[in-house]
Amino acid sequence: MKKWYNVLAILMTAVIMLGTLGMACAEKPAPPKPTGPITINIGLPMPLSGSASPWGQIPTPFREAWFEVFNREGFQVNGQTYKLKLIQVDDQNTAEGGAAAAKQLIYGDNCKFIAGHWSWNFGAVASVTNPAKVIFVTRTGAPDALPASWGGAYDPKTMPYVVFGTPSFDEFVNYCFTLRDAYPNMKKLGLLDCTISKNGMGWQKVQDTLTKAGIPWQEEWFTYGQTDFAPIITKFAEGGCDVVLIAGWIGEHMAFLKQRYEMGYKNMKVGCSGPFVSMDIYKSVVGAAAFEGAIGAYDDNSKLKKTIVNPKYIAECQEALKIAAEKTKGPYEYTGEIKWIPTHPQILVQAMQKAGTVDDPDAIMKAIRGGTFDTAQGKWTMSGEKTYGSAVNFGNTGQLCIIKDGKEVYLAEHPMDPIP
Amino acid sequence: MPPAGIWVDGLVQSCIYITMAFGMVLVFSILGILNWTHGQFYMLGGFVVYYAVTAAGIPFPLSLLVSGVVVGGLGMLVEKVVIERLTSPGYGILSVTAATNALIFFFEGAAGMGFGLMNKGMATVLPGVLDMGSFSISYQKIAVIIFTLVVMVAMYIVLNRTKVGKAIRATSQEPDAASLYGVNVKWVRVIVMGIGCALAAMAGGVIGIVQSVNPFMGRVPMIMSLLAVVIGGLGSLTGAIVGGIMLGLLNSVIAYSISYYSEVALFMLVIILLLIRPQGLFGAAPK
Amino acid sequence: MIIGRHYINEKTLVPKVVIGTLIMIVAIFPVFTTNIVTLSTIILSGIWAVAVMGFLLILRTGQFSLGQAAFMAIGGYVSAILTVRMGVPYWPSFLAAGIISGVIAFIIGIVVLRAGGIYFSIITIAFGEMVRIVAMNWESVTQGASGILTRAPDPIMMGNFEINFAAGAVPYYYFMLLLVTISALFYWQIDRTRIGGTFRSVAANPVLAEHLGINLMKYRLIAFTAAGVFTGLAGAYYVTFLSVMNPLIFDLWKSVQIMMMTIVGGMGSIVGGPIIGATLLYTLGIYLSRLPIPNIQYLVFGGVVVLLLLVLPKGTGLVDQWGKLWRWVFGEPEDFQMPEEAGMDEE
Amino acid sequence: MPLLELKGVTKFFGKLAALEDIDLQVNEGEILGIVGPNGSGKTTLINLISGYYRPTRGFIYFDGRKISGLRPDQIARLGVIRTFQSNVLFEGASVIESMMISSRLQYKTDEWQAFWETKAYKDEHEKIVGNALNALRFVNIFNETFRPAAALPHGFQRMLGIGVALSANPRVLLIDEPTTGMNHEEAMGVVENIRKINEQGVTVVLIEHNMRVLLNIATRVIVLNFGNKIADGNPYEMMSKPEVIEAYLGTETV
Repeated sequence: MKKWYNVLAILMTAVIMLGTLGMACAEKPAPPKPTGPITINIGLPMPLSGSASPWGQIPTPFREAWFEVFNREGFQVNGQTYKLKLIQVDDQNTAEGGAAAAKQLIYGDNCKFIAGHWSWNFGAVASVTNPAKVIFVTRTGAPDALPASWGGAYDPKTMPYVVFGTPSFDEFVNYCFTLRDAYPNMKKLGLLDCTISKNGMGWQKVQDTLTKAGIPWQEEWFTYGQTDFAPIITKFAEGGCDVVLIAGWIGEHMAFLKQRYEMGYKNMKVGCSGPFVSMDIYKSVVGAAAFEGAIGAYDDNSKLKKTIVNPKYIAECQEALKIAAEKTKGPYEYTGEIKWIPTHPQILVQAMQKAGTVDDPDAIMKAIRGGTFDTAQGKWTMSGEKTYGSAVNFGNTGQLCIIKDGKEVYLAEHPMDPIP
Repeated sequence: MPPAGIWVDGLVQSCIYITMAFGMVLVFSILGILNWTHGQFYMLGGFVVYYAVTAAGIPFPLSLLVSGVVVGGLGMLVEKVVIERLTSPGYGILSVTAATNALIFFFEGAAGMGFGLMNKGMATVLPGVLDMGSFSISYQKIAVIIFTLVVMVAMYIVLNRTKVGKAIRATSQEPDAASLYGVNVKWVRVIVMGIGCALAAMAGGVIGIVQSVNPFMGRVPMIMSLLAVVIGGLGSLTGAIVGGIMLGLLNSVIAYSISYYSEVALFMLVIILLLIRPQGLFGAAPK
Repeated sequence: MIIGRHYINEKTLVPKVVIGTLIMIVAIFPVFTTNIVTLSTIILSGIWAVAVMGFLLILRTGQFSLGQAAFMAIGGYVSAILTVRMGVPYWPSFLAAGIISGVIAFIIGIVVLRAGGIYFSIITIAFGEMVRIVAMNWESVTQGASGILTRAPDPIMMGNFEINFAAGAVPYYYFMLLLVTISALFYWQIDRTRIGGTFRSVAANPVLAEHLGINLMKYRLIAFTAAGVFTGLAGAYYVTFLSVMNPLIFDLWKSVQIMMMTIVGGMGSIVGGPIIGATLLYTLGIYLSRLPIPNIQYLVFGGVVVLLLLVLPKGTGLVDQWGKLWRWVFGEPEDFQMPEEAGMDEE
Repeated sequence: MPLLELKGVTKFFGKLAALEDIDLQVNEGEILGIVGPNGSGKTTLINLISGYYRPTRGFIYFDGRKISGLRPDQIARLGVIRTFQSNVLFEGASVIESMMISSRLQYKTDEWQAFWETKAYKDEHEKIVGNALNALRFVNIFNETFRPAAALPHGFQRMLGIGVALSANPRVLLIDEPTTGMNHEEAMGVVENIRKINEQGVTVVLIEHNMRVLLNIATRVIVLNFGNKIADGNPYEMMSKPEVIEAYLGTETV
């Protein structure tokens, strides 16, 4: 007799457990329509753990601060006031992490929009957001996210709800030009990137553009996870490069800086197409002496000289930087995020206002395509009004800074010529 | 013919591999297991040195010893609590392999939560560069080389001159006989585990000044020194030295000549070697 | 040692009622919820379970493979390249993934299994790294780290009823059930028939087994190849569901994760263990990765596995403990009846 | 012609010779005893025949066919089965399971039929289980059939070892020190079983440290010392040979 009670008990528990699991994950019922400002969720899959976590964690205070500042008045769409809410989820910088994060954001926290970052999990995230008709503004450029060499693996019609960022190769070229402006009489420009981002097309484009512009260049490759750059440095030195530009790999940038100093090439300028993720880390890893002459992307819009930026936005960013500094209790000098988190929401918000709706993704996309937006990095005109859903390019400025006695100093700036 | 700079660089690499490989070989020859967690002890050592130097302000060579002691003690603890039980008869090789593999992630997680995930560096220790004309080498790299030489000599003395060393050698050759001659095999195992982990830790500390310290720094060196051990032959110290030097030099020389295919070439080399001579260059033939 | 001394024999131990009910619950699970987060968690853990079974089968022959994720990678790449690049229909290329990964397993096995024991583990690790590096650098075929966007399976027409995989996660869920069932039946059959016995003997005492006329190499190779086939299929389906394939998906950490799932599930039963282990660990991982504490996932995984190894009795896993629970619930199974010959001379 | 023949077999371990060119013949149906003090190379001899080692020089023929250089499993399939000194069989296996493992050589059906459990396989399986049980009965441990092998007392384990070897239907059975660590009665029991086995037509090569055991059953005895064959013939005249006594005086403590 007793046995069957036990059987029953176990079955019950099993059912209950499954039920609770379902409950836990089932989407929450939509809240009753509130009077006053309505909150719109923007999801952000970010690497918060694992080896890429600095990218996710260092900018976080600024992001939150900026949303705080922005939400003070929020924005209006036909009379109704809206506020934005940022929801970050760890994607561990892997494909399945990205997919899981996107699912969580869309179906768990019902986000209306996703702002993403890397190309490594782009595909996974996009293939979750796109069927769900959730607009996904990525900072990844179409060519490097969806290689065209794949015989049309990227068909715009399959991904109408994705807004691409600047193709990193165009950005890279732009930084080369910036360097040329900074050092008109440099002997040779060394280009260094990881083999894993070695897509035939993109690099072909870089090489052609540089050759056309008459910049002498030499390219080398390092493997993923390589810590020892002596061979590459030697080759650059033999090739006579006095300026080197590394595609945005921070760890490798640091190792390269330190090792080139130790191998006695003190005045080889080493640039990186990414911002200095943290001065402290650089100083502690590279060492003050070797840090001199390091070049990095510089997205502090208050320092822009050629590009005109809406002073309101500059004020917002400065304000946010201040708040971030208070939050982290110390100097907060990471300005790299200004290129991304203010601009993505700004594009979305202005698109919503143009479209006059917050719920209709098609209308919003229609507004985004080919539209011009006033962002924290100047006026950006989107491509893709002709070809339905084609890559959207942020024509953002290439702005570089160089380290002079431990401080970031404005080096040069080169507005990106719009990409056809 | 690659320039001198490449060779020096390769040498520095090999030094780290050798120091780690020593620990691994010792542990293998006494405990009869591969300590897959070796790389994480290396990582912990790096952190200990980092905090000893920056937070506590202990001079660098001393803090190396500190890390050796601390992490060595941790290693002993692991041996006593986990490995000793899992290598007792009745458990398969699976259990201990699984446990050490799991410890990898345990320690990485702990380090990540404790010390944060950012890179940490000690470039301020021994800055400066020694210019040798055709190439130049930083004092930090010189320190690495000196450190390795010291370790080698110390190992030689410990193994051949001291009582502990004799016990260790006896145990590695004839465990049963050794226990008959009054060697407490259990303690020898614990001590050896301690020494092995201490070596790994000091290697990690010394790399902290050349590169940077972060919770995941242990993985690649672990694989590389594992390959070094395998090339040299499990359980042979000479083999560890030779394997380490081969790997380090090959790595940078190949990288110099056929840029980024060096990794592929290395793994190919090792696999082929293993298939021709499974016991490695200096290993004793099986059976 | 790990040769299934503590079996739970589903036949005698668990009344058909419970098994039936559980199967029912699993079969109609989408009725409870069609939430994509939940379903995808279950789907992926099911796929992992298949891989874990393969690992466990190899383990039955006493070999410890740390390169299983590499076979998933091979399967994934084969299906992705065939469908996306060569425009082969999905289902043929799905099968091709299994076959090719099996063939590769066979070839690698011939070479690698000669060096048994610890060398086997090392070489399989090296093999896994090789696959990753090649996938990274062989741009023209694998498209490097930016990876390949895989295609959804072609819809299956049943009469006028169409199973359309674009519709959502439910079709994926049911196909996952199919995959798990088939491979589970296969592995279970191998494990309980003569071959399984031979595997155990090879693991338990290779020297004696060889002197009793058992060709060690042959049986190790059988296990390795069979595991290769199903692991390849699992990998192919995994990347199909993820809809992207790149070299970073199946790294060493995944191989170790497979091993951890085996431990958590227990080595007693080749079907129950992997399914339970994979589901528990994968679900746990998903929830942990949502906590704000970075890296807690690693800590917990590692800690749990080590603790289980220390706490549980020698060579047993969770499943075997659950076997005890079942006995407590349903009473002891009836004893084994002696065959007739046994009865003959009792005088 | 002899069933099993060694021609000038030599085995070196590094520098030192464990066996130096041994010639010996084993005739069909006899019980050949091999004695010698410790380290005289008895076990090495068995390891060479069973293929565990490869001879440094010389050849081994079984039934007119050269078997030196084959793998152990190939040799076993020809019908040359050996037992081991240690009691360890298959860890975790019960008595009957161990027997079934060694009964594998009796199966005609291939792995596929076993996998699908065809009719043919099932019938064959029934039959072979029967044989295994009979073999257990034969070595008098039938009542232990379902106990884990490791739980058996020492004497039973030795018998199980022999039973396991027996169920791999051998033509030549190489038994390595079956009576070590037994008192006299147990030893005699083992001897009885060996004789019964031999009566079934199985040729037996019996490695033994203890001369008295051999006196009872061996039809012929070979004495090894320091890897050399020093005597060959009838066990009783062995005892009188001076070199044998001399070889034993050091070790045989009676």
